[in-house]
Amino acid sequence: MSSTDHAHHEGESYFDGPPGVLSKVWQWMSTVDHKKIGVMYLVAVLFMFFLGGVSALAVRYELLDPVRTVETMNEAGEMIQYTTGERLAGLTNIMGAKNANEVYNRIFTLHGAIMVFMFIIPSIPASLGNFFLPIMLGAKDVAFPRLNLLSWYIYVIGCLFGVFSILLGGVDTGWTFYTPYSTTTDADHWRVVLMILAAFILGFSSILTGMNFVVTVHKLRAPGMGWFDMPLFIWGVYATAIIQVLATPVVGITLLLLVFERVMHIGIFDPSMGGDPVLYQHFFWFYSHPVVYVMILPGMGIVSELLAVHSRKHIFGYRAIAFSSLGIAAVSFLVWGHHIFTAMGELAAVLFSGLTFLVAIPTAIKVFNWIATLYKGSIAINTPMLYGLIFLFTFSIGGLTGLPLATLATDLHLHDTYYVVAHFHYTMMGGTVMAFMGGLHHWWPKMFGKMYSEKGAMTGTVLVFIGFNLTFFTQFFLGTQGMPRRYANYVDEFQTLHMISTYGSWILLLGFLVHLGTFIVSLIAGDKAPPNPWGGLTLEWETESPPIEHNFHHEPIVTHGPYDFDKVVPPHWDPKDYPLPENPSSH
Amino acid sequence: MNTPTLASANMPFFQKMIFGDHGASEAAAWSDGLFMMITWFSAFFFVLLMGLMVAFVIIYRRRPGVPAKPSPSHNLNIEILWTVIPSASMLVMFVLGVRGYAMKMVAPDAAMELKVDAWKWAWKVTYPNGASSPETNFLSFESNMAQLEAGSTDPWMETKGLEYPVFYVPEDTAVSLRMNSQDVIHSFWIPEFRTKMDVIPNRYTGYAFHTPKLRDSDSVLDTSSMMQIPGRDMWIFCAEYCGDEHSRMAATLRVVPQETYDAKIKEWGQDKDPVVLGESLYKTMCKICHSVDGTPGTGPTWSSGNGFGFGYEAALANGQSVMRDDNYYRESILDPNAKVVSGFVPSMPAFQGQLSEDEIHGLIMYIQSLSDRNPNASESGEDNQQADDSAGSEG
Amino acid sequence: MQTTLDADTTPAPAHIANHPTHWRNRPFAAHFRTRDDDFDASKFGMWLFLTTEVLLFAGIFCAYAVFRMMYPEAWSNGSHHLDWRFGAGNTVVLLVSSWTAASAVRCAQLNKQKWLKINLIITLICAALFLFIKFKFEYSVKLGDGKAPGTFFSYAFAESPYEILWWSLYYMGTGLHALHVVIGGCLLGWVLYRSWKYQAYGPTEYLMVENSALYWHIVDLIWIFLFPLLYLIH
Amino acid sequence: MTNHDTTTHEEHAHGHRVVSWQTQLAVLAILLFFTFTTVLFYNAESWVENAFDIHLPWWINVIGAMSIATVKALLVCMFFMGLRYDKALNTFALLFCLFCVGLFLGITMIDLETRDRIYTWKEGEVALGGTGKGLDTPSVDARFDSSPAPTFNTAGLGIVEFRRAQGLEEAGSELAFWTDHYHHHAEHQHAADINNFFTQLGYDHHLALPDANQAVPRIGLTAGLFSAVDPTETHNTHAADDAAHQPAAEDAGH
Repeated sequence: MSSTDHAHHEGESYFDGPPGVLSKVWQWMSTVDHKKIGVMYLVAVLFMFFLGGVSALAVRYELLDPVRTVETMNEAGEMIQYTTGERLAGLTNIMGAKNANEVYNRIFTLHGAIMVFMFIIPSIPASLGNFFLPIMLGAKDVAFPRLNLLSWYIYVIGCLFGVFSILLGGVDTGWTFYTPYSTTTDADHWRVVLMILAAFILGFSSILTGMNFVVTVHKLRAPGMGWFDMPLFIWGVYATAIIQVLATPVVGITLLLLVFERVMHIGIFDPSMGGDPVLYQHFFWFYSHPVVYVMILPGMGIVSELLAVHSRKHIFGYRAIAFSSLGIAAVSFLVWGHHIFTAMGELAAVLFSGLTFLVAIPTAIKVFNWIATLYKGSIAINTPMLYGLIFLFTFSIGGLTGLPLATLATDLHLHDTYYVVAHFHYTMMGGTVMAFMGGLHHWWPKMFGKMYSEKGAMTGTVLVFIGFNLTFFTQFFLGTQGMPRRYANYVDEFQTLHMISTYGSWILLLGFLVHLGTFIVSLIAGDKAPPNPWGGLTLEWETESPPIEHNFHHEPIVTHGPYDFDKVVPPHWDPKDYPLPENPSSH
Repeated sequence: MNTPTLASANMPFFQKMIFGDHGASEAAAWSDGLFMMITWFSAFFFVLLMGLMVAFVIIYRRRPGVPAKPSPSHNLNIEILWTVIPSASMLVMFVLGVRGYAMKMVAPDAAMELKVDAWKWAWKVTYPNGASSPETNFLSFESNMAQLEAGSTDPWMETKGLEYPVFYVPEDTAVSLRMNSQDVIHSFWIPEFRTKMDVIPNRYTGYAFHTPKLRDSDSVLDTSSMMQIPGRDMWIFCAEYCGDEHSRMAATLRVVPQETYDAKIKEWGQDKDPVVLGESLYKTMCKICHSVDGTPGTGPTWSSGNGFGFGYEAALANGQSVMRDDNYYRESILDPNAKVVSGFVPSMPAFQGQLSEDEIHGLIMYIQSLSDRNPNASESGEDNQQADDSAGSEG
Repeated sequence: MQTTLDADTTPAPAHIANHPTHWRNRPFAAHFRTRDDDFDASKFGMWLFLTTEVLLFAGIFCAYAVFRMMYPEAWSNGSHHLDWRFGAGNTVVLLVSSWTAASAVRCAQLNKQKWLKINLIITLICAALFLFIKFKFEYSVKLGDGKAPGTFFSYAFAESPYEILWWSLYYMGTGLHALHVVIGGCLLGWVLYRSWKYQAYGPTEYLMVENSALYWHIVDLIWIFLFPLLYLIH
Repeated sequence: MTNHDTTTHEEHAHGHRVVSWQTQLAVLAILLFFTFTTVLFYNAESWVENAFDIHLPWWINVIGAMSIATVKALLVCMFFMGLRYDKALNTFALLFCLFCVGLFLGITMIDLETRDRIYTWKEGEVALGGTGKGLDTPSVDARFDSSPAPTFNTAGLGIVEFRRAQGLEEAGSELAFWTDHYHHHAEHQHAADINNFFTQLGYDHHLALPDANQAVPRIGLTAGLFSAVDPTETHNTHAADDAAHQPAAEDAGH
């Protein structure tokens, strides 16, 4: 790529700020630097992941055993009644709930709302995307830096609305806010409205980020970088951004109508006034189905990077992967109806079933390409690569278990069961979160200039992998055997599987704690990271670790593709680490 | 205990692990077959891909000083191949899926139509002759293990809130459901028939199933006669999130021989003592929210004490108070939001058009029978007067 | 030809001409390579934002279409409560304002500072007129009759039980549109203020005028569809 | 300065086309003309139905109004918004967005339209609000009153029916209720007729045809839904209707 001469003047890294805590804080809060905003997003998003994770653990804890209310005779011959298994009952008064079931309902709603709206949608695009999209394009910043900061603030305000709603006791609507339940529940309180407004506001943040990225990709590519010289991460984020721009406004109007429905009963979604509750589901899923691709597409982009860089191999079928990203983005607008199979007309159900299968094709192509990329590579087993491989494993399961959900006959059985829960978590957690963790480890040295302990990170990774599969693989069986989702209580015969699932969630927690520890140790005592620890060829590896204020000392000029490992020696090449190809000119 | 079981023998190992039991109808078995087909297809590709991945990782692991060999970065033929194969297989799945969907959705002409009503949080099935099942089952989420833990030897240890209505259907009959909800969206799921459909407030939805022939081993306990009868129990669950007691919105579907079914339906159609009728309605429809022993629930308890119960003044949420008399209960059944008792959220659906006059009368009689101010009670007026005084001083 | 003739040849006072906000003194954003890149990027960004506006209103249009299909009689009854004359009048007002907004862009491109301001003022007057007609002759009269959305509804003579949905959608659609009129007015007002105070817009620096005008046009576009849907189709 | 100004502009005009004022004015004129056309079409249609007692199918009305609106929108996009002279990318963004709007509207309506394809009973309303009629506006205490909207108990009725019942109660009798209505609300109720160009020219031909398929509805189209009174069948109210109609038309006329 560009020639980065080492004789340049010493640049300051982006987080070298003015002395003094206050001025440093002010510098961060008022920054328009995409890197700082990316880090700010990362912190906020990880905090939300923590909140969502705590509620997930609470959900699993409640489900450790079924609720048993037993009335029986004690030794003294008196009738006594006792209840076991209501493990969250202690929170009833704290949350102002009516009973332990409502506590559970509120907590799973919080888990869903926080994880979807506040963690997973902004997770990769807004943190890693914000940080690396301009650098990988060779730009100084995103197209609209001030808008970028604004969207962070909007995100924080949205989160504050959500957290405020939680502090008021939380909502029990489910994250999907299905009417008429969501318009009638907790009629005594504003907190449902607050949570809906939180999602509404977060939508604005999402739209602005998406707009910013689309324009950046179109207008700010470095000289020499054509569309097909872009790293695949950029393609993923670009496809994501398109969906964010086009789908989010529809949920905006939906949530707005829902707020008005709640406060003044305008009746659009209210069957008692002639409205149609299934219309709400159409409105909601027109956004919320494309949004699952907002969640997964950047993850797919990251995995493309991880597999190529860590196996030092040109990605197999670059164009196929790039176009399948766009293909998934386009098809994502056609398939929302499969969330409503059990409520819609037969003709529309058949139509949507057929369209839903379309999504599987580009996804399958991607997986095949990733596996083929490994062929004849030089595969390093380190944490980012391991996460890449875990992604392939879990995401394949997630994708393949989607097939019976797209098939109408089997979906009628599996709809709204734990099978769906498991499928969703295998794609979202096994897909996006694994890719996010992989990307975080991959780019951690670049972002913070510190190496992390490989041993610690590997331990965490293995724990996360085991914990994740224990937690969620069992749920496939729960679903097929008859366990509906969103149940605070269940039939005894499901207890074994639920117990395994709950124990798995504890291992998962342990894994993430190990990761957290590794990162903290790395920030405090990590070795200084070289500019290019993995031998990557994309532009972010050509600048310092951490990058300087405007990313590059000179505007980079792109002369080769992002994955030409067999043609080009990576910048900052260390021969010990990276042997030359046998025949660099063979291609 | 005759908790419906989802397990049975004589199944292929994986299918048993996945579903626990055979689908109870032909359509269900067919969709199980389709599911297994898709699962084996998925498993094949999953194992293939993961095998390749692991093999590549091992074979091409990084060795110090050994660089990667150049290899092609794309191959059009292979890419076309792995686009066409999934596309073709998905077409097959789609077509088979639609066929199975039709089997589950379209009822034969001669199907028996059952009307299903749903509300927070109970099911009601109305039979063609207008009767509905008053029977409940000691179905519980509580197991023998829990009984043992409690040290009970009493097989009829009653557990709170764990009675569910039993809906009878004849064996080997096509049944079609016409469903409607009274409040929020519910979903009527019978796992053994492998199908569910949302129950929506403003329109009818429905599906069909063909009940299985009973096997020789199928035997259930008839709680009305306390006798083992031939029959097979299946769970009915609510699958669409509907609020606090969502996870307890269950019922039993009991497949019985035609003659048992006929006898039951005939019996339910006959007149009954109002209090007995009221009690059975209570158990099938009201118990999830209203207790009869004074324990707090979603709605006010019906037993007297602490200011509740028939004949006692109710403090309303709007600050007024009203005497709980026949008219009060009648209005509260038909239009629950008219008078909401202080401390409760207005969340009860209206039962206007849902209950016959006899049924409303039966419910009110039953409620009266629970009160120590029961006007129909045989005790002398003095006792009632005393009870009034004590209740008044407590309140 | 006319461009040079009409151009504002009067030199601006020194304190304006030397002000950093004056259009001649405005640099383009540093992370772009050229001023054109900056301009194109911003305009493309604006267009993306406009697509989100269209999709926002798509929800209203979809609900309209669905309920029109479900309750045709309620919809035809509802539309006959609206007087096409106010709708048509407002359409004319918005079309004229759209024209002046487009002219304002042209004036900025040609450095006709005076006409830029005049066009913007006419646009703003039209915005105010639109809102005045909307609130004075439509909303207040209808609300007075009790034809209000949701539980505010108190009109005793509705012909169909679903007319309440018509009114809800009428208020949601036109209300959301009126909100956009206000936002667009604020944007154009900001442009007018900066134009008045600093001559901030000229041939090389008219992006803000252009984008505000684009926003204003999308407000007009939505009204072009709302008008027949609410007032004419029955 | 002038020199500098001109050069800047010419350079600039090179990249960004300046639309001439003549074009802009012409576009405005065409837009206003189409606005007039669509209004004329609407009035002519109403008049034709009234005068000749023809039921025009509903789509004439829809197609007429929407196609004119589409042409107007196209003109605004091309000339006022400058898409004709702009980068194709912006047009593409708009078109792709409209494609999504089309999908959204189209497929949603496919579902809601075809619920009855296998069983007709799946289509309709069971009852307003389902069998429960659970309109949640109960009269409860302030703790439960989270909405600024009025809360009241509709006694199981929908709001529209409830308000009608209230109105009837206030008026005292059905006749008083309807007389009041035609005296005070005629101008709204008969907007289609009163505001018709042709009607004002003297072609008044009021029909009362309860037919849901006609393009122009009449009072009482869905009167059967209310038990109170059916004005299309009640002679009295017809008289009141006609009596109230004439002065109202004159009021609106001047």
